[in-house]
Parts: sequence; structure tokens; C-alpha cells
Amino acid sequence: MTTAVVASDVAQQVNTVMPGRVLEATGSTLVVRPVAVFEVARWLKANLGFDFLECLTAVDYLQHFEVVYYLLSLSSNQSLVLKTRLQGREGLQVPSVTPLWQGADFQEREAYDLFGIQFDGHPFMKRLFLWEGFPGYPLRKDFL
Amino acid sequence: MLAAYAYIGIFLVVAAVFGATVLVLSYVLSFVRIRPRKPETVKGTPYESGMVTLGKTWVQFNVRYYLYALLFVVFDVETVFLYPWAVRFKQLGLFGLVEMTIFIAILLIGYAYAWKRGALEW
Amino acid sequence: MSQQQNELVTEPVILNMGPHHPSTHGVFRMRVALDGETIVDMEPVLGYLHRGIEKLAEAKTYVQVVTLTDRQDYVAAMTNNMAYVMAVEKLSGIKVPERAEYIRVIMAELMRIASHLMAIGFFLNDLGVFQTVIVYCFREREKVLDLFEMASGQRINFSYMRPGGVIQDLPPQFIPQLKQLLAELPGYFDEYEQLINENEIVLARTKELGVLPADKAINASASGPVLRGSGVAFDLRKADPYSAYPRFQFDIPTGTRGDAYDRYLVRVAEMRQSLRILQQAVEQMPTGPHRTRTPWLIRPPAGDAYAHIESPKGVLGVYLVSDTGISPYRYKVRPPSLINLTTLRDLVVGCKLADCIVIFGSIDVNMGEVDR
Amino acid sequence: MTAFDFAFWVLATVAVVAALGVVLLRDLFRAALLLIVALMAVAGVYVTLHADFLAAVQVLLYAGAIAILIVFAIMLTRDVAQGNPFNSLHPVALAVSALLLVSLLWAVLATDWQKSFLPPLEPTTGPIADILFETYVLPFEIASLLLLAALVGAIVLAREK
Amino acid sequence: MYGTGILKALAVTFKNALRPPFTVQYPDEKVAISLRFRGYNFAWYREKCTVCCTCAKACPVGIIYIVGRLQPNNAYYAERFEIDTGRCLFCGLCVESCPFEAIYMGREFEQAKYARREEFIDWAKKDGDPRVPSSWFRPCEEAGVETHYLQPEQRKVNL
Amino acid sequence: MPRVWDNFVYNWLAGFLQDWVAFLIMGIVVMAIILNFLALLVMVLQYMDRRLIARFQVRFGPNRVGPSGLLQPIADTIKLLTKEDLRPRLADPLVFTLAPLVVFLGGTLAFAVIPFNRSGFLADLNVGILYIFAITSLGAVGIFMAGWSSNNKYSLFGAMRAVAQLVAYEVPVVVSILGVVLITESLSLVDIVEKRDIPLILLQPLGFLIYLAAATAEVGRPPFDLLEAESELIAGYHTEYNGMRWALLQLGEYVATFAVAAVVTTLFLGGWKGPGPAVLGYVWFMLKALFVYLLILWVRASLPRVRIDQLMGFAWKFLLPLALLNVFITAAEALMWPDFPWLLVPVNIAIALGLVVLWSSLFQLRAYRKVEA
Amino acid sequence: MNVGLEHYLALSAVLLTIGLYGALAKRNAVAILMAIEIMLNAANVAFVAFSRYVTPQLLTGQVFAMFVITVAAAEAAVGLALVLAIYRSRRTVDATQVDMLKG
Repeated sequence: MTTAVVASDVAQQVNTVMPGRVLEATGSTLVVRPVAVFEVARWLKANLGFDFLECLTAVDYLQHFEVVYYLLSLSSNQSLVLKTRLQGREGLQVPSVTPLWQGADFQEREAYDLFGIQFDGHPFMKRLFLWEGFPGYPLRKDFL
Repeated sequence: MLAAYAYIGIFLVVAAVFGATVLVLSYVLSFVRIRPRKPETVKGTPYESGMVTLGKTWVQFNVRYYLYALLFVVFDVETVFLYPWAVRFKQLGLFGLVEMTIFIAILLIGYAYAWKRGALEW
Repeated sequence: MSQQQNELVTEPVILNMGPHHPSTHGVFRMRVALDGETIVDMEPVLGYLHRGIEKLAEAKTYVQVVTLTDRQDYVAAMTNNMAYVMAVEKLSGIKVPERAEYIRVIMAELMRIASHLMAIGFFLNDLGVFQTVIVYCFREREKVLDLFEMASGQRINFSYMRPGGVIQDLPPQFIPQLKQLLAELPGYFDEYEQLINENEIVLARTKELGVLPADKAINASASGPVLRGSGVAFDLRKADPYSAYPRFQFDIPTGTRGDAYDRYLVRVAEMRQSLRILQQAVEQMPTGPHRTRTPWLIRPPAGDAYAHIESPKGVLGVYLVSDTGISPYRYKVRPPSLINLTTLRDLVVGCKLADCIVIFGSIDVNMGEVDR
Repeated sequence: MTAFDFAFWVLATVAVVAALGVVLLRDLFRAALLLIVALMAVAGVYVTLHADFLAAVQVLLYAGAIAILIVFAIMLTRDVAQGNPFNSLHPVALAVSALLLVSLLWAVLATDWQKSFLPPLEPTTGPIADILFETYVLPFEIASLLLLAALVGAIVLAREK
Repeated sequence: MYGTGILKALAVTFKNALRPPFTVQYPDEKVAISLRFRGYNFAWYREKCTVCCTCAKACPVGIIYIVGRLQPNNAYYAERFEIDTGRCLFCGLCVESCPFEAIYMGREFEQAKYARREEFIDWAKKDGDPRVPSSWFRPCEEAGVETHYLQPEQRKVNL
Repeated sequence: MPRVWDNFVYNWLAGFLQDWVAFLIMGIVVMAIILNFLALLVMVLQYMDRRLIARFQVRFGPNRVGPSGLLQPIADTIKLLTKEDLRPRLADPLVFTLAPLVVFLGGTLAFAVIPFNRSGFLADLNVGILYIFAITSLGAVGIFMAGWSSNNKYSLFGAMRAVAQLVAYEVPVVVSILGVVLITESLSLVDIVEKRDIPLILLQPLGFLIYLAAATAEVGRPPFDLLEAESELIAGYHTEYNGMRWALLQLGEYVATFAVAAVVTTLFLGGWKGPGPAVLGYVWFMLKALFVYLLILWVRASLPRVRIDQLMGFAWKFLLPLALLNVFITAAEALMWPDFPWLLVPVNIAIALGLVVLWSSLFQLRAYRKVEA
Repeated sequence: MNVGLEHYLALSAVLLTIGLYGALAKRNAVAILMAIEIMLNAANVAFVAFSRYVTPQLLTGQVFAMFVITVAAAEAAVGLALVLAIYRSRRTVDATQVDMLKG
């Protein structure tokens, strides 16, 4: 049975190494600052063994966008939800985690395609499903 | 003997006419409105999985094709010598066998060389 | 390779493989750069089947979305249904009766068999067997689909599961026929193995081809037979047991080398394990209600939920966000096919044109799921 | 005119026209195809000379092998698009060739050839073998050496590395 | 090894060549479909329908079109009950949602028409037509009907 | 003069016409019969193809047109005749049109020398075998023309593969027949059939296997159908062809395949020989040839396609050495037992099996993936 | 006039001339090789014609023709390989531009 790690414990550990990155920790959900995503993810991968990025997605909450990373550790069979919140609607930028997990490649491109979130450091930030020049980002709540 | 070849020559002509007739027949059918003829730009484009062709079609090809052709030419020449040998083998006897063994052996050196140098790899 | 050596070889041909190509399993497009027959670069181009299911779901009620999930992975719709209703149940805290869990497991395992049969058939088709294996595989798949039709009334788009259970109990003829199928199928699987496993040409074409090392597979978030073919025994049915799976005995078949042949072997072995699970499920089948009563319009509490199951293609996750409305605020699918495709470029570069098709076939993607 | 004469004239015409096409056509690929036609016509000429084994060899080797080698070379050197132009020596070459043709024809017609009127041998395969493997053993073995040398040399020249 | 695998493969195809075909001659021969088959030809019962329009609301693609008229006895009378079967998903949510069991899926599958508009069918005008209701979601319909589907082995094979 | 013409019709014609006119009329009539027979044969073969493949795949195959779908080939022909004529705009029009003709001729001309019966042949050449090899390689030139002129990348790949295949398999084909020539001391197909009473497959089992494999490859039949590999190249060299031109290409391909079957029958299976009166020779020949064709078909229904490098490797590293060995073994046998007694049959079969096993353990058709340095 | 030795020799001469003209006047090295093949064929025609008309019972001419074909094959293989090698280093098959020995 995959156990969900207690986020507050993780938050404590992260805070000792990199203070001020974690915004919130409830249940198994760790919310971090957008700029810190890559650092925290790297730390999580290296220290807690989260080697499997199961799911990466984004949600439009109108006031902010939330990028959700569902992490899995195959060795210890633990899961953790990493979230980050991007304020505003234009010029959204998050560091890409593709260098850490190749599996983020298409998922980040999909998020860019459908939400317009730029992932800095992604090697090939192009639209995935829609063609270049498609107007707008269809999964945003203000699209149509 | 020449008569046999004459038949083949006539056969060549008749077969060519037969093939051409089939093509012409199909062509003629387009005049009697049985075969449609509605040219369109898209119909004239080469099929490439439904996308527009990218880049040139007639591009330079890999040299490996040439190496194979090379080997082929050499061994084809060899087989050409083998046939008269095979026909007269029983008269030639052991001497013929030795002769051909030397011939093939020399060529096999080349074959082994080609194999070793990777000409037989794709 | 230095510039000097490369001089006569350069000038790659750019070739479009797809979208209208006989062996791209739908509408996948690969833009391939070839040097002679060798692939020097490849770029997958997706989106030819993008229907915006995630956007559509935001305007449908929770129950109506079930009909959309049928159309994601249309060769394995039952598992899509299951992942979705599990997410809804998780989100709104609906309990599922025991019998419904068993029915779901039976359906999911039958679906796995049906999907793997199709994968094997098309894999062999990509290898160039003139349609023969695919016809055999479809013969067996039809029998599975007959069972589905018996239970749900449809052969492809089942819409069989509902939050809280399944729409309708199994018909009385179902279990006898399932038992008959369970008795028949191993013989057919033996036949495939006889046809394929030792065939020298198949071995020559698939062994050591498209090798995906375990660490790379994990890093690329590959899942399903692709991951297990690389030797990682990761299966959500064991790792995070859901539904009635904790009650069944089965093994996780894994490969050793991670090549195309291993992925094929894993699929066949998984079908046999599925038969094992089905056998146990049929024997243990409890009685009781097939569904808890749920309101027609479900209004889950605000929040999000992520449910994942082991679909035939890999880890199928559904992420649902609710704003207490009658339709999902956000419906996101983690499509295993799409993410398994991540490694395709690395696997394909350096191979021959023909291998490219085989590797793609061995990954077994479904474009409906990739593009959604 | 006998059927034999007719065959000769047809074949000779085809051979000459195709050969002219090889030289004159701008499209190198078509020129190569015409070369095959010319070689086949020459094979036909061999047949009229009762050399049927040689004719088969001609088709097998020339039209089947050497022509394919040439086609490959055309594809590999990618100059099909540029065509098959003449060089600056074109007029000189024409003059030299014309001179040669005239002198050769004069030689052919002026000489009193010692013809024999014995019937030709038939079939030819066996006698060829006799000559090849008894009289010309050494040239035959040397031919294999030549082929070996050609093979090795060509592989050395054509390899990528 | 040594080509034995190839021989085995040939043996398998030969063995299968001796089996009867598993496909059917479709227009002449039809495989029986299951009782729950969710197919074409919706069975709609006017007498049960109260024109509550639940089915129209439940339809994920919104292709059910109902016009009702209030009768003197304070009941609604359906003047039109149209389903654009050309766009139908055959999901059966209309059946599932109907509180009065007035609509059933049909068990037909030959749906081809010559024009799209012919797929737009007003079931209210087909009152007298024979109905082939599917038992999907209405298990009561299952009683008394047997043979679920035809086994290929039971079929008479003509080559 | 072949005996098939030496009949009463010819005598009757020669009675009031000039000799060569009678000859010509007779020739054209016989040839027209052969050509129409070939066209009809292709229809039968195609029908057989589809029906039998369907049997291997546990389905029906064409069965709607006519009784048991017998009229399907005719329906197809009518359809192909009335197809719109399409040619890619940038294609080379002349070569594009001529290519199907060349392919057709390459297949058809081989039948000029194949003896269907003791006297049932058009011409008996002293170099019959060489003639067949020379002519069938012409078909590859036609395929190359077709692929090249289509201005389509898939076609071009198919064309290159076709020539590569020809280049690889011509040599094993030619060498594998040498054993037969050694035994019969003749290149004439009629002589070869007449010479020995037992089918040569018994004396030359290895040669038979090599020839069948290599000739299948040369005409591009599965598992060596790389030139039109539908899972990779869509349709290969004939991607851009349709209508009657395509039909002619297909005709040529089927005829070439049947030519392989006919050559196998003639060289290895004893040609027209069989019990019964002389007229039955035709029947025996056709039965044997169709049986060989059936073998090719069966393989097609069962086996996957090999890859291009494996294809070439198979020809050069497997078939060619074996064929050469076969030649020398046969030559040694011819030296020791010039009459090839019956005793040699089991010996040769054992040698063939042993060599195949030995060679396949030396050379495994292993997957080969080039590791880039 | 019946076709005899002179006709064949004349055909040989014409083919030789065409080949020579092509070999001298062409820019493309592959085209030059093709012209040379025609010349070799012309020589072969002469060989076989002599063999037929001068020594009909002795096929030395035909054997010579076979050797010529062998040489032609070797020549084509090496020649085309040379062309390829030159093409590799010079990116051209224009024989007039190939002046390697000049350095």
C-alpha cells in the first residue's frame, strides 16, 4: 500500500535545508514557492527517494494557477503531492523539472499548451497537441 | 537455334503490345466517360502519410548500397565463369575442380576482406 | 562521428511517418530524419486526435463524464471508467459494495486481456506478419467483448461503471460463459507463444531492440508493460492495491533486458496472470448489492482527489478538482500512453526505419488516450 | 531481306540510337536506363552471331549488374539534377570521333577479311568451357585476381571511413 | 534455433487454417446480440412519458428534443420526442435517468442512412411501430428471452 | 522448331501461305494464348491468395462476387480499368508510365522458355537458365524505375530496397542452381527435365532450399517483401500507382512469383513428369507449380518480415557460403559417382540438414543494432 | 546485301565512336564511365563477329569477350569507386574540375 508521507514532516526537513521555500503543508500536500520548485524537487528526489514523477498538471483557480506534482517513490512506496501557486494570468513561469525526471517532458509541454504556463529550462517548450499559433490556452477558465 | 530466339523476340514484342494495350484501353475509357478524369491539385501531390513532403525527394543515398552492388558485380562475374565449368565438369574432371577451387579461393579472399572490413554490415 | 567521415553520408531524408500511415496505430506522426535506412533524428508530432475531453468534462455532470472516459483509451474503456469513478468516489467519499468491487476487478482484468491481445496483434502486424496474428487476437478479443456486451450492452464504449458501483449486476449467463472463456484462453495463448516466441525472425527483429534500461524507464515515468519489461516490478495492483485486488494472488511478470521482445513477453505473462485473478474472482464472488445509491447529480465537497489504477497500458491516473458544483472543476487524466511515449525518441534514434515501427508498436500506445 | 537481316538491322538501330541517347541526353537517370537498352540490344546482336551464352552473360552482367552499379553511383553522387552537360572540349571531341569513325569504316570496308564459311558451333557453352578451362587457364585465374584487386580497391575507395 | 521456430509458426497457421472461420457473412448471417445491447431504435412509450425532460437533461450531448402539451386532465402529452441518433453516443444515460421507465434502448444496429437528417427521428410519430427494447438498466425485460450470443462453433459454416 | 507448333494448324497454314507468314501467325497466336493464360493465371492466383490467406486467418475471404467470390478478380479488373488516372505532378512521366511495362515484361518473358509439357514450350534455349535469371533481373530494374520516377520518398525507399534485394539475392540464386547444372550438364530447361528420372530435389535438397529462399527474396515475397513493406513504407515502390498501371505492376509481380514456382518445378520437382498420358504433363506441371506457390503463400501468412540489414546479411553470410559449399560438394560427388546413384539421396539430404544446422549455429540471424562509436 | 562481317564491324565502329565522343565530351564522370562501357561493348561486338565469321568452329573470340566483360566489371567497380572518392573530397563529379595531381 502506498503510504502518503506526512507533509509537515517533510516541510520541516526542507525548511532546515532551504528555509522559506515551503508555504504550506497539509496532509500529504506540500505547497512551495514557484521559484523553489526545482530546488525542492531535486532535494526530494535526492534525499527522500522520490524517483517517479507520476503526474504533473495544472489547475486554473481564476485568482491563481496551481501546478501539481504527484511524486512517487518506488523504493519506499511513498507518495507526496507537491504544489505551487502562480499568481496572475500572464507571464506564468515555473522552473522545469524535466532535468530531474524525463517523464515531465510531455506533461510540461501539455500544461504549457493548455494553460500557457512556461516551464523554464525545458529543452523543447513547444505546443504539444495544438498547432503553433493556436489562439489562447483552452483549459483556462476564461477560454470560451 | 536462331529460330528459338526469334520466338522470344516476337514474344517480347507481343507481350509489350499486350501490356501497352491494357494501358491504352484504360486510357481510352476516359474518353467514353467510363473512367473519370477530374484533375485536382491535391491529387497530383506525392503521398507522404497525408502531410506535405518535407525537403527534397531525390536525395543522395547511403554509400552502403554501393558496397553491396560492388560485391554483387564481382560475384556475378564469378558465377558467369561457373556455368560453363559446371556444364563441362565431367569432362574436365579433377583438374577442373582444382582450377575452380583456386578461382573461388582467390575470390573468397576478397569476400573475407569485405566481411572483415564491414562491407557486409548494413 | 567526425565531419570527415560523415561527408558522403549526410543529407538526411526527412520523412513523415504518419498521421495516415498503416502502422502508426491511429494518427500518430513521426517526423523522421533518415540517413539511408538509419534514423538519425525523430520528432513525435501529436494532437491529431485531440478532442479536448478534459475541457468537455468541465461542462458535464459527474455521471456524464463517464461517457467521455470511454473515449479516451477506446481499446480499454473499462479501466478508464474505473479510474474515473474511483476518483469520484475518493472525492466524495462514496463507499462501494463488495460485489461491485469484484465485478470491477473482473471487468478490468478482462479489459487487460482484450487490450494486450490487441497490442500483441498489432505488434506482430508491425513486424510484418500479414495480418494473421492480428486476426487470431481479434478472435479472442471478440469473445471478451461478448462478455462485456452481455454485461454492459456495448462492445467498446461501455459506460459500465458508476460512482458507487456498477450500473447493473452481471447477467446470470455471465459467470458460466466467463468460466468457459477462462478454460479456453490458455490454449490460445499457448498457440500465440508457439507462433511467436521461438520464431527466429521475430527474435531477430525484436531482441536487443529498443532497449530501455530500468533507471531510464523510471526517470521517464514509464509504466505498465514498458516499465515492467525493463525489469522494474512496479504494479499499482501490488504497490497501491485498490478495489478488491488485495484479496487475489498473482505475480508481477518482469522482463530482464528491457527490449521490445521483453515487453511482448510481459504482456503475454500478464494475460496469464489476469486469468489467474479472474479465476479467483469468480470463485470468491460475493453476493450483495452491485451499487450504492448515489444521487443523480453528485456534488462532492470542495477539494481535489487523485486516483490511479493499473490500466493495461500503465498507470492511469485521474485528478479531479471539485468546487462543490455538479460538474468537475478540473478533470485531468494521466494518460500512460502519452508518458510512455516520452522515451520513444531515445529508443528510436540509431535504429533502422523498420525498427522504428516495431519499437513504437512495442510501447503500445493508444492515440485516443495520448491526445484525448 | 531475310528475317536474320531484319533482326540485325533492328537491333543495330536500337543499339546505336540508345547509345546516342546515353551520350546526348541531359537527364542522367534516363541516360543510364538507355544504357541498359543499348546493352540489351548488343546482347541481341550477339544472338544473331550465334553467341547465345555470351548474350545471356551480357544481359546478366551488363544490364543486370554493371548498369545497377552505375545507377547507384548516379544516386550516390546526387548530380542527377544538374544533368549531364558537355565540357569545353565538345567540338574537338566531335571532330576526333568523326575522324575515327571515317577511318574505322574505311578500314572495315577496304580490308578483305578472311572469312570462313563453316557453320557456327552450337551450343556454345561447352566449347567456351573447353577453351576457357584448357587453353586459357592462366588468364582465367588472373581474372579472379583482377576481380579480387577490383573488389579490394573499390572497397578501400568507397568506404566511409 | 535452426529454423524450428519458423516451422512451429507454420504449423500454427496450418492448424488454424483447418478451423472454421470465426467471422460471419454479415448481411446473410447475423450474430445474435445480447439482451442488454444498447443500440439503435429507442423504445419510447408514450403512455409512460410525462414529458419531464429528465432524459434530455441527462443526455451528455444534448440531442433529445421534447415538445409537450398540457392536456385538460393536467397531464402532459408529448407532441415531439426527437433523438438525433446520428450524434447519439448510445451511453444510455437517458434510460438510466428516466423516472418512469418510459424510454428503453433498442437492440438494432443497422443504422446507416442516406442523409444526416434521416438520423433525426421523432419517436413520437412511431407509436405503432414494433419495439425491440433492450433490457439494459431494465432487468425486467430480460425474463423469458434466452440465447445471449451465438457461439461461432454453433454456426453453420458455408465457405 | 518446338514441337508445339509442329501441328496440323501450322501445316495447314503453310499449305497456302509463305513459310514465314505461317510462322508469324502461328507464333502470335501461341503467344497470345500464353499471355492470356498468364493474365488468367494471375487472376486465379490472386483469388487463391486471398481465399487461402483468409483460410489461414480463420475468415472467409472474398465471397460476395459470384459463387464463393469467384468473380472477384474480374470485378477488381473492371474497377481498376475504370479508375481515374493519377500521376504525381513532379513525377518523371515517361519513366513512370514505362515502369509497369518493364516489370510486366520481366515477369512474362521468363515463361518463354519454361516447358509446361514435353513439347509445351515456346522456345528451348541452350542457355535457358541463364536467360531466366537475366530476364527476371530486368523486373527489378522496372521496380527501380517505378520507385524512382514517382517522386515519393516511400517509393524511392522501396526502389532502393528492391535493387538492394536483387543485388543480394541474384548471386545465391545463380549459384544454387549450379548443382543442378553439374548433375544434368545442360543449361536447357528441357534437357534438365529430361535428363534424370528422379526429381532433382532429392539429389539437391540444399540447392532447392537455397533457391527457394533466395528466389522468394528476389521477387520480393514475404518474409522478404521489404520493397513494399506495408507497415513501414506504406506500399513501397507502387505507392503512387493506381488504376491500370498498378494492375500491370501487380500482374508483373504475380507472374514473377509464379515464374519462381515454375522454375522450381522445372529444376527440382521434375517439371511435367508424372504418371498418366503425355497430355497430363500440363496438369502435373501446374499442380506442382501451384503447390510451390502455396508454400510461398503459406510462409507469407505466417512469418514476419526481416529487416533490411538482416536481409542482406542472410544473403551474403548465410546463403552464399552454403550455395558455394553445395556446388563443391556436388562437384566432388560428380567426380566420384558420375551417375548420381540413388544412394546419394539420403546422403545428400543428411548433408543438407547438417549444413543448415551447422551454418545457422555459426551465423545466427541475431538482432543487430549498430553501436555508434 | 546480306548482313555479314562488315556490317558487324561497322556497327562496332559506330558504337565505338559514340562511346569515344561521350567519353571525351562529357563533364560528368559517371557519364564518361557509361560512354566507356559502350566502347567496351563495341570492342566485344567486333570480337564476337570475328569469332563468328573468321573462326566459327573456335570460340576464342567469345572467350575474349568474356574476359573483356570481366575487365569491364572490374573497371566499372573501381572507376565508380574512384568517382565516389573524388566526390567525397571535392563534392563534384565534374571530370574537368578534378585536377588532383596539381595539388
